Formats: sequence, structure tokens, C-alpha cells
Amino acid sequence: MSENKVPRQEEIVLATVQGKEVTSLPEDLYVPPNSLKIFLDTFAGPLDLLLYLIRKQNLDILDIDVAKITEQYVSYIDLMEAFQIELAGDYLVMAAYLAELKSRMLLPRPSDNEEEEDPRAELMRRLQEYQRFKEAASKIDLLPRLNRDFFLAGAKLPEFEAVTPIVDLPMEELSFALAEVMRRVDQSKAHLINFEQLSTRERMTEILERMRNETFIEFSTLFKIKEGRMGVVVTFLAVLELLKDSLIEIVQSEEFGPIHIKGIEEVH
Amino acid sequence: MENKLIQIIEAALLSASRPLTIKEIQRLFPKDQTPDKEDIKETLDEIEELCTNRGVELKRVSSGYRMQVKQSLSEYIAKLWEEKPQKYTKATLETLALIAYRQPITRGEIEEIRGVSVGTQLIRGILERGWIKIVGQRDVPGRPSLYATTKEFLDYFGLQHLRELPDLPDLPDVNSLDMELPLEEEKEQTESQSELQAPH
Amino acid sequence: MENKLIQIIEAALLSASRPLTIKEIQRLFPKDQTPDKEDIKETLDEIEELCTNRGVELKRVSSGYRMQVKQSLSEYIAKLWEEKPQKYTKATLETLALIAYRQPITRGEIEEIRGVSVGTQLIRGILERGWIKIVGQRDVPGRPSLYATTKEFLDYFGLQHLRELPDLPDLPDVNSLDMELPLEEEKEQTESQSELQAPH
Repeated sequence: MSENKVPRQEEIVLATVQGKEVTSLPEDLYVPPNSLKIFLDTFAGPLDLLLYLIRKQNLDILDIDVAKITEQYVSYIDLMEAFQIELAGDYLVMAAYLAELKSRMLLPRPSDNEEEEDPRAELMRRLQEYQRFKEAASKIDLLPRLNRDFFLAGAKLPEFEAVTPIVDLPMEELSFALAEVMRRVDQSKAHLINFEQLSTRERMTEILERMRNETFIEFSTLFKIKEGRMGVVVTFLAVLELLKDSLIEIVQSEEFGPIHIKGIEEVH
Repeated sequence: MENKLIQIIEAALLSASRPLTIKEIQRLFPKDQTPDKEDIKETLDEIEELCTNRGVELKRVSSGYRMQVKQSLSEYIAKLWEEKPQKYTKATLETLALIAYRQPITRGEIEEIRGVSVGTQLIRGILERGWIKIVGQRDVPGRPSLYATTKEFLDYFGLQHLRELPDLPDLPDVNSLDMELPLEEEKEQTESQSELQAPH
Repeated sequence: MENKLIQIIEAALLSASRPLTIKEIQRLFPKDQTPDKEDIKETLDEIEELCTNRGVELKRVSSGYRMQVKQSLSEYIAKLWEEKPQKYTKATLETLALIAYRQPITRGEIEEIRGVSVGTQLIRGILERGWIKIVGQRDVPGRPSLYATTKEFLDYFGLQHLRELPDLPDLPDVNSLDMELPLEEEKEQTESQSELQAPH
């Protein structure tokens, strides 16, 4: 299946897992090589993955072949690691737990001790419990939902004097709010955010606004001598920033002719 | 006058953009003209009847009464909405299911059943959506917050009570390890689930 | 069938939250069932008549038809809006802050930084407050709107320029364009700019 979708893939060694070269992905789960991350998005967690593997083998949750499931589970995990997908710790914890369970299954169980529980019991309980809520979740997903399956009715308000007092917003609250966002961003380190000077941001907005009325603006008219050197720098940085964001184009119809900036053509 | 009562209540329901309780409807009137509860209920019944031939209907949801487009007409009305309705991830739905069926519940307890850690962002997202709220702290070390669903959650699904949620599947008897599930059913379920899982 | 036409059109008008043109109403129907203009006009007349005893009425405005609450009922409806002022939510504050400090910015970009989705209603709320406006569209698929703050926003805080907003001392200064110029000059410029910007 995967070979058909990705031509010539079988020639390439995708990864080395436990000393063996992997040239194709497991057949029952097609994972495009570029987006192995889908793997983690497809499954809501290790229990979800385990349920999937159990179903694939037409097994009963209540009679799991621990060795087989463990082997499959671990091979997925290894593959992910080989692709340097950062695995959530929960997946690794489960792998360790399965390995331990597998070894416990191999130990001979004293037959005279009837009290002893099947080593799989704990896992099976968890899988069952999880499955209940997994099913409940998909039922909830199918419930009729506002703005998807049904819509509210409303009418325009008549005119009346607004009595609602306007809520006061102290300025500090605004910067606290931003500091809070930034603190979170900083923690996750997922984004690097470059805060340009606010004067530049402000100028960007001004230029964009002007472009709502004028399609072409002569470059030189953007600069105001009165604003001094700093003003020129700010305007110039704003133009560069807008250019970088592909919000404007710079055009010059003839050599040494006037330079214009214009908005990116709208596609209708 | 009675006619005017209908008009006022209908106008209020159509302009509130949220469900209204009978008390809230009473408060629309000047103090010396407040209609009593029974009158309002009767009028609501009348409005409901008048809706039979109309494109909208009166619905009772968790936090009150609201007017909504008849669901049978949704296919037409959906065209007015350019924005696609938000899809929720499995993680969000599972977390929501756990909070709905097991409330009040802590994040740790959700994680235990789901077998995976639940991100702060996920919880914050559902909180901001107004679907869950913190109703207390569990009296264990760390005093973790207890989450429960809100009326808005029920409103969103057009429900009046939690008990109208689909039944939570039963837990099979754990001790009967040799119990077999009917194969047919299992297959069906696998299929419908794989549909849900299609990566977007 | 005719009865259904009334229902669909009424439902559309009541859920659109903006006036609809006859063409827009036609587009609600599948191509092979599009009612013609005359039919729609007739149905609109019918709806208008049926409204006589209702709390809403059909109005023709420049951009189409819409349903609105009868003006005569406004004294009652106004009560609905007499609520206690609600404090701004964290979500609103953070969104506003990002627009202020990071403008022009799209909703998607705000969501990316905040890590949670930003509701349409939230944005609409800030737009209605007059604090932000759309200054363009980003040239990417979907052409999302770019938001920026307004003069009213600055006025509200008694500022003349965005740069007078409080600094954020602990921001990671990633790529500091070397903008530091002598303080003197900066002062001069502030003055000359305020002169320039006064009329608008």
C-alpha cells in the first residue's frame, strides 16, 4: 500500500531500527514520510494506539496476546524515534510497562495459587475503561451542535439608548496580559517572536490604511521631512517589514522613474 | 395587551442572542406590570405553537429558552456561514467526555483514564470556550482543580440536562476474562471510528 | 412546498445577522431548485404581512432585507442590555494586547501565539468597541484580515502614539534592530509627529 503511494520508496533506507534497516513503513498503517507527526495526532495516546493494534489483530481486549502486541507497539515507537519524532513520555512509559508485562507473562505462574491475578488484568481494565470514554467522545462528536447542525435565530435590535456602562480598562492590564502571553510563549519555546519597535508597527498600520484609498503611493511621499532622521528610519523599516510580509509590492515602471508601492492584487 | 405580551417575549428571545430564563423575561417589564410566571409560560407555549409553520422554533435548553432555526432547514442556512465549524481533536473530545460523565474531576484523574498527559492549553481552550468551569479543589496534596461542565456546554448541544447526553457505554464485567464480544458489533464500531479518525 | 419557501427565507433572514439580498436568498437553494425573483418577492411580502402580530418586522434597507425588532418594543428590549458591566476576559485582554503590540496581525497569528483559538465573537466584540479595525488582508490562502488598533484605542488610554504604551521589560529581544538613537532626537521627533498627525 505504502509502496504504491510513494514511488521508489522501497529503495531508500528509511531508518535503522534495532539493527535492521527499515525500507518501508509498516503496512497496516500508512504514514507519509514527511508527516510522521500525523501518527501522534491520529492517536489520542498510548491506550488509543494499543486499542488500534488489538483491533487490527481482531483480538479481544479481554484476551490480549501480550507478546504480539508489545512487539508491534514497540516497533511503532522505535520507528518514531528513528525519525526523531519527539515522543510524548506517555508512549515510552507504556512501552516499558508492556515490556515488563511481557516478561511477567513468561514467568511460570504457580498453579496452586488461584488467588493470583492474571498479570494482564490491570492493562485490560485500563483499556476497557478508556474505551468507554473513547466511545462516549465520538458519540458527543456526533451530537447536533450549534452553528454546525443547528443555528440560532436573531433579529436586529431596535434603536435604544445604550445603558450599558462601558467597562474600564486600566492600561497596565493590557501590558500584563501581553507579558502573560509572552511568558507562556517563552516557556514553550515554540515560537520566536520578534517585537519590532512599536513606532514601526504603528507606521505599518498607517501605510496599510492609506493603501485602502490609494492603489499606488509614490514612495517618496511616505517620508515627511518634518519627522527628521528617526522618522525616515521608522518609515523605511515599516516599508521593509510590509514587503517582507508580502503586504505590499514596490514597483518602478521605468529606469530612474518614480518608485511606487502598491498593495498585493486582490484575487476576486 | 395579551397580544403585546407575545410580541414582547418573542422580540426579547430574538434579540437576546442567548437563552433567557422566565425570570429574565419578567424583568423586561416595569415593576408594576410584571406578568406572573404562569402567564409567561402560557405565552411561551403559544409562541411554540405559532412556530409550527415558521422557519424558527422555540427551544428549551439548559440555561433557558431560545429561538433557533428548525434543524430541518439547516442545510439551507448553513450556506450563510462562510466559516467552517470548528473540528475538535480526539484529545479535546475525550477530555470533555470525561469531564461530562465523571464531573467533578481533576486533570490528574483525566490523565489516568486517558493514559496520556493533558496539556494546559487543551484545558484552557475548553475553559475559554465556556464549556467547563472550576468548581473546587480536591483535598489532596497540590489541591488540584475540579472541573465540571457548564450550562453553556449543554446549550451548545441544545440539551437541557446532562442526563440527555448519550449513555456512557457499560463497562464489561472484568472478571469474566473469557467473555466474548460479538464480532459484528466490534467491526461496525471500528469502521465508524476510523471514519472519525480520518486526518484532516 | 410554498410553505417551505416561507420557512426557509424566514429562517435565513433571522439567522443571517445582516441584510440579505434577493440574490443571496436564491443562492441558499440547490441550483435546480432556485426559486425565481418574483417568487421570493412574493414570499417576502407574505412574511411582512405575517409579522403584523409579531415582535419583529421585515425591513428593506439599502443592502437588502432584514428582520428587526419592532421599534415600539425597544423600551422592553433595552432592559436586556442593562446588565452589569462585565470585566474583560483574559482572552480579550490578551488578544487586544497582541493586536496593539504586534499590529498588523491576523487572527491565525494571534491564535498561534496564544496557543488557543480566538472566537469570532471575541474579535467582533473588540471591533464593536471601536478599538481595532481591519487594515488589509494578508496575502496567503483565505486572505485573512489584518487587525490594527484605532485612534479611539489610543484616545481611550490618553495616548498619542502606540510607542507610548508601556514597555515590556522582560520580552526576549530576539532581533533588536539597532534602533537606539540619541534621546534628544527622539523627543524632537515625537513633537513633530504629533503635529503632523493631529488632523485625520
